Amino acid sequence: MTLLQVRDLRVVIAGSHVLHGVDLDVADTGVTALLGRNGAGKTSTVKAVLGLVPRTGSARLAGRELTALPTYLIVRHGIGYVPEDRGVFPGLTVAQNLRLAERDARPDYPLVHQLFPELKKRERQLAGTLSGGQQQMVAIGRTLLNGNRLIIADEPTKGLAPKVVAEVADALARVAERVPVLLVEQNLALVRRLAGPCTVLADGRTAHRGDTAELLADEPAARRLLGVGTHRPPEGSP
Amino acid sequence: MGTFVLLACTGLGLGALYFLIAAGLSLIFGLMDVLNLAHGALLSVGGYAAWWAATGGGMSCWLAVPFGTAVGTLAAVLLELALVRPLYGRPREQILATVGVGLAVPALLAGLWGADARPFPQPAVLAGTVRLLGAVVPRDRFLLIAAALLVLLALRLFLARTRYGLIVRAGVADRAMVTALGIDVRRAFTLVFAIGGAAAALGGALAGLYFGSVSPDQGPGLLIFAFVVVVMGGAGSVTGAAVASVVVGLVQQFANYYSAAGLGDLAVVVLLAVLLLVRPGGLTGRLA
Amino acid sequence: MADAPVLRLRGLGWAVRGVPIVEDVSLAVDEGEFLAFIGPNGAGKTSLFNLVSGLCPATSGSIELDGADITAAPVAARARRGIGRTFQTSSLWPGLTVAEHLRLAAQAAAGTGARGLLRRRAEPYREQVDATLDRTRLGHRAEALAGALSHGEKRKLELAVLLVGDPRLILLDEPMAGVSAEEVPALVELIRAVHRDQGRTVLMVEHHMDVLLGLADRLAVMHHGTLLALDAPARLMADATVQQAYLGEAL
Amino acid sequence: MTAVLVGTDGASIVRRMLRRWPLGLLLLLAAAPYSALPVPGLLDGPLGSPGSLQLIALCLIYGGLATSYDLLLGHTGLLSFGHALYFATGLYATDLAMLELHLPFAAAVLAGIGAALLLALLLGAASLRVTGIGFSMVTLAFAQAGAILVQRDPGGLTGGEEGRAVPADRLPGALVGIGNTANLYWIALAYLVLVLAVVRWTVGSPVGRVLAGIRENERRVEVLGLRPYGYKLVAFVIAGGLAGAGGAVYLLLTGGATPQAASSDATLALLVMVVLGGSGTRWGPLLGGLLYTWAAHRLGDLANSTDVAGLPAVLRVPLSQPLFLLGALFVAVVYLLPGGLAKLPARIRTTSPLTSLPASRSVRGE
Amino acid sequence: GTAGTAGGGAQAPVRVGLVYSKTGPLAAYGAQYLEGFKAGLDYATQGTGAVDGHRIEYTEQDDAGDPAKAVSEAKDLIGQGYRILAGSTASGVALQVAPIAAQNKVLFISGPAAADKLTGLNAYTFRSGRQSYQDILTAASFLGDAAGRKVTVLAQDNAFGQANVAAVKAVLGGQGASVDAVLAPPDATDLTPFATQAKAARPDLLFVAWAGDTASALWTALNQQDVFATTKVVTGLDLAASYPLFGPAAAKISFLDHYFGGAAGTDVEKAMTAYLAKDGAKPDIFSPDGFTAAQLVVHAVEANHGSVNDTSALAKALEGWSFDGVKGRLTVRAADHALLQPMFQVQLTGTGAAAAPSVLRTLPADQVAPPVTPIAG
Ligand SMILES: Nc1ncnc2c1ncn2[C@@H]1O[C@H](COP(=O)(O)OP(=O)(O)OP(=O)(O)O)[C@@H](O)[C@H]1O
Ligand SMILES: Nc1ncnc2c1ncn2[C@@H]1O[C@H](COP(=O)(O)OP(=O)(O)OP(=O)(O)O)[C@@H](O)[C@H]1O
Ligand SMILES: [Mg+2]
Ligand SMILES: [Mg+2]
Repeated sequence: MTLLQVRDLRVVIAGSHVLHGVDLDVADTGVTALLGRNGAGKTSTVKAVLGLVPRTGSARLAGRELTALPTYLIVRHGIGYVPEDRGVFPGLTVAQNLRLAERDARPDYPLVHQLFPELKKRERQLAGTLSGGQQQMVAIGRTLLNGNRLIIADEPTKGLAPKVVAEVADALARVAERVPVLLVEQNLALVRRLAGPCTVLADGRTAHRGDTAELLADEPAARRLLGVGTHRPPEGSP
Repeated sequence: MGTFVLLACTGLGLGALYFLIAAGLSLIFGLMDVLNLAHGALLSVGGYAAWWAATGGGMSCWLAVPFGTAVGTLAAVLLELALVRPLYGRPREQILATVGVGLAVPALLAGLWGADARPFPQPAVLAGTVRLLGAVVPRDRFLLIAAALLVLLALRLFLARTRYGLIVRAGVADRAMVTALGIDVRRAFTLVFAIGGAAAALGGALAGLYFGSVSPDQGPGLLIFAFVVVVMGGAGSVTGAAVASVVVGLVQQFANYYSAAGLGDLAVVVLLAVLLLVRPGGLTGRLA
Repeated sequence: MADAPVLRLRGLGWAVRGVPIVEDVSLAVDEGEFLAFIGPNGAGKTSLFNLVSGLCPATSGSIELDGADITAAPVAARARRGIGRTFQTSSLWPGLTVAEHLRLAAQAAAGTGARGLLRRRAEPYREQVDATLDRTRLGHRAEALAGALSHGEKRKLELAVLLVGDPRLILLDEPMAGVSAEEVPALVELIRAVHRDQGRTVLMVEHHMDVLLGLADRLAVMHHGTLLALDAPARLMADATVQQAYLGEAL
Repeated sequence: MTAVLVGTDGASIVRRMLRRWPLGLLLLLAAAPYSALPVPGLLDGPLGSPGSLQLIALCLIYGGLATSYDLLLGHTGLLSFGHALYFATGLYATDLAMLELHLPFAAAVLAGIGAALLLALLLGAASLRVTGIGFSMVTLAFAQAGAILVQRDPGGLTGGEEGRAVPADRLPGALVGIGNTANLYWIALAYLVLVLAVVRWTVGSPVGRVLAGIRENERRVEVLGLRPYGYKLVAFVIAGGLAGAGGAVYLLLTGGATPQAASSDATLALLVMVVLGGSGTRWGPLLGGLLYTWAAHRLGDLANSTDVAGLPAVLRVPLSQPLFLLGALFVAVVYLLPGGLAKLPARIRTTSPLTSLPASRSVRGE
Repeated sequence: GTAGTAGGGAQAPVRVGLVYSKTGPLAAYGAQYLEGFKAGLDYATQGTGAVDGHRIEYTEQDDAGDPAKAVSEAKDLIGQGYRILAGSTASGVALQVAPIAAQNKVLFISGPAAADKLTGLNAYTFRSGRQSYQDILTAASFLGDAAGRKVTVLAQDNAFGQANVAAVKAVLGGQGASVDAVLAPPDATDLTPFATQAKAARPDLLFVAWAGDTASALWTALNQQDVFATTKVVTGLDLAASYPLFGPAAAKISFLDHYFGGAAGTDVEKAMTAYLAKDGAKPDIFSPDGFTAAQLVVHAVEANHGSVNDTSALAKALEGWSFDGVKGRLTVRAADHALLQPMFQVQLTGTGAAAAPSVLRTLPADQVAPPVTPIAG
């Protein structure tokens, strides 16, 4: 039922409390959304699950406790991660960036190149010179190379042109048929289209858990939790 | 003609020595971004271990040099695990710690075997000279050149055939992200550091052969030129370092011989300054 | 509005090792105008901004600011002439606090220069800084180090650094990317105020169409480094090519 | 400027005290020559004895030099490998102005500082054209060229590896002889105060704010309309001039110019001092300079002490090498005091329950 | 020792400060110096360690070869009331400490430092070792009649090397030889070209003045380029540990020598060797320097009846003093404080660890006396 179960996750960075107890369940199918305002703690939650920041509490992937493991072992359990700041290596070429991400014996380059033909074309270009959107493609492409059990995408469509957003949304939808996805996203239209369950964070805590469609339909709740009305497509979220 | 050939051959030999010393430095500095000021100490460890094996341990020279390399590699691994590993991403403190090791190890060697140079036994095969186009060239220069070529080839293969070069370079730029790709960065760093250390120790052992002696501050003394070579070649580019070594060796040898006051060293540093001012990326153009 | 355009590009181009990235872009922007750029990823929008702000050297064509040729002027000189920009990937001073960012930007705008060596670092910029912090809703993070901000906060700081210097020609590169839906309207209002009330000229790249539609006087569509079209938003939105090349079936 | 501490009452008292302590310490230091306080272990003789004053004065000079170096390293983010060159320039130029040009002492000092400033201006202007490690290496190249020249004794000027002793007859009488060590000590102290003041002022001035910006992200500073090159050059020349002044004081103290001052090891030593104490902090480089110099001089005594001689060989061999002790000290500091000596109070404070430091606040000098 | 003067704590002790290289690159020299000093003190005080009831106490300070450190240590000692300093393993140290001593009117007896400049430097500075000039004169003795002969100096381009070149020019040039020099940069690592240069100069005598880590490489290069076949090669013999560094060339070199264990054959040397043997040490090149320093100290104190307050009286007592030292008859020349002493021509037999020196000829002190450089000021 739940693939990833997070309980009472807490993060303290350099003396400041960033997370005060986050609970989160990621279903073993489809897309689970993680929502919240800027600074609510979404990225920190994701990083804590991956062991990229010091944390306490529990995070279980298919029943296996992750918090005792170093990041690389957590990831080897089959997690694909699209970081918020894209995390491409500017000094390496596109091909090298992808090569680094290879974990499986037979990485699925056809899928990546089909979705982002641009990356095939720019194989030898230094990733640092890519446009913002192209870098985002590298970041997403990396997770698609390997057969993963879970994909965590932190604002994957940020900076992508509308047409590509639509394509990525399609791709995520397709991927989610096989692999569950934890999606952090500000683009509520996209969330509405993809996500089943959702968790909303506020001030480093879980503020709400439920069904995405229900939340977005519940005008007062959405306004309280996300600060936006939902009766019309919110301004700024195409 | 004879003089020219002699200068060219010995210049190449010197370049080979510089490359042997610089190769490890280039790897560690260029890929890992660690300004390893303990590199000289690794050289000394390699040199002394080989010397000890050849004199006290009774090994033949052909065994002593690999033995020295092995000991130096071990020392590099220990150094990385104990000292450098906790300090990635803290370059200033890396400098402090590696300077510390760079001071302590030669001092320790001086304490153990005295501050003076110790003769390094030379196998008879290497002791002689070769007549070449009117020049009398010492044989050991050719050994150095061969060793340098081998090291160059090995490093290039290592970087081309494995992902380690990529991992370490990426790890320097964003360590967390590399681990988030499921890669054990720490192991890759240790491995690359060990390879750099092995190259250094080999350089140290062969330097003992070259100088005919080992002394505690031989390693640190050669380090400046190794740094020059690394920077000239463009950090992280092993081939660049090889080219730069040859350039530096030749320039130094010719300038020493032909300029009135033997200005080889000065010529090299001036060359470095000019090169960097004109091409900040070094010979290979990779941003240093 | 003034007679000479604030910014005029003539046949502007930039090529890297022979590969054109921006090609033959010509346009003129009038004082107080709001010009928005759209186009697929990699179309060259950011590169065009880099050319105008001087971070990339033009390989062909010319750039004029208020009628003066600035094609070869260095970055800093252009900034002193009133060009301000934000970066698509936040570019900040990670070890400085949010407030210190704004003080530095305000000081740079005041043009203290080397004479600053003889002065104490008084706080003549206090009001300016506080006001900007309020406008960008960063007041509560004033003493935080930029390196410790969340992504959205960094985007706002990026904008604040620009605004505190009050440049005449503003280049905004995807200012809304990553800002939470809740705060977008306020920021849109802020940009609108800078444009309408302070009369600043604004060039802005943004993928969020509805943000642009409320703000832009004209819309420029870039594609493969060239300027594909330049027209009023309503007319362009109806254009089939634009639809196909850029918007697709928008979400 | 210090954004430390929180607004509790106790803390504000601490803050007020913290603000005054440098003045008190300065007075104490100034009075040291009058004191016969024995400081066993730390110093050989009593505090006011010439030997102790000489050592403390050396420590003060290096504290000042490290502080001047940190204007580049910690405050501007420039890793120069050639700072010793300007120190050596001040040292040799002052000495040579007296020896060769027969200038009186005061004029010679001015000439020495002037030479250092000029050289820093010229070489800084060239080396600042490249950035990053390239800059470090160009400065290293220049410094190395300087060191080679000094070693080669061009025209018999520098005396090669033997150096040149200062002509005692050209010095004011009050600066010659053991009995006047206190005067030299005060000069060293004055030098240190001067360096601290100049560096503090620079860092605290609007220019210092730009330097901090350059340290953090140079490109971004340019986009604001500031030319980093000019600001960096200002920092470089100020630091070089201060180092040159240090050279002149050092000349007085050691009675001669020797090539050790110009070696690349000397720059490395400055770098180590700064990191030891804490780069970018107000007092760190000073503390690092003090500790380093003291250790470099006193560890010899420890290494040669009879206690060490009595140890079994495994311990005796390493412990009888002062450089081993020094190296081990560096390694120990990296581990025990990350961030340097200057971070120690902050570390103690964060671990004490009274005042937990909000992470968002800067603990650096700024 | 006799019971009467022993237990000499009765009178105020005489304190001597030894500032020398206990550690650092010259530590081996320093150790020899110290052992020699102890032996000399024992010898000169007939085992009592005291003069006229004044115990002679010495304090060791390590300069690690760094002049700045040496100056600090010297000032410290002077500040503590020391009136006699000795030591200085390195020339750089000696040249910086000597002026400090003079400024404070303290007796300074320089050690192994060979710089000629120390001679006649000031009224308070003496030396207990030999100086470069004496080396050169010894080297010259290999040439016999110098007139019309060609001499080449192969040296490092540093103060030590340049001083040697200057001295050879002065000595042998003065005797009518034509002198030129091949100077190699001090940090040069490949010395083959300099060996060929030296060979190409085809001198009658090649004088090699070399110090440091590259010595072994230099001798290998000279041997490989077969310089010995055409030229007589002279160099200074260093400490015993360095003998193997000459490699197979060892037997082909003519050595000038300051001292090696057993070179002199004097009674004083036997006394020193015996004392050192008790400490488990062997006499080596700089043992006499320490020994002589102790002799000078004891003599100066003796002459002033144990008082060291008037340092110019101490100096006066030394000037012109002639005595039996380890190397034979030694004289402190009054005019410039040069230490006139015999020198040795030496050859090495055997190579590697088996290399052993033997004296070819002992040159009397006056034959190798440096020219007088009157004391300035
Ligand atoms: N390294 C850090 N040090 C101190 N505080 C931090 C650090 N990283 C994040 N924070 C703080 O933790 C809080 C949560 O940050 P986080 O990045 O998780 O937010 P977010 O929900 O992802 O926001 P956004 O939508 O802007 O990306 C923010 O207030 C941020 O300032
Ligand atoms: N140094 C370079 N070498 C090769 N190609 C480059 C270089 N710099 C930029 N490019 C290419 O130029 C194109 C323009 O990039 P630019 O960043 O201007 O795009 P953009 O329109 O801002 O896209 P986005 O909306 O994704 O930010 C991209 O395809 C990029 O890969
Ligand atoms: Mg986030
Ligand atoms: Mg862009």
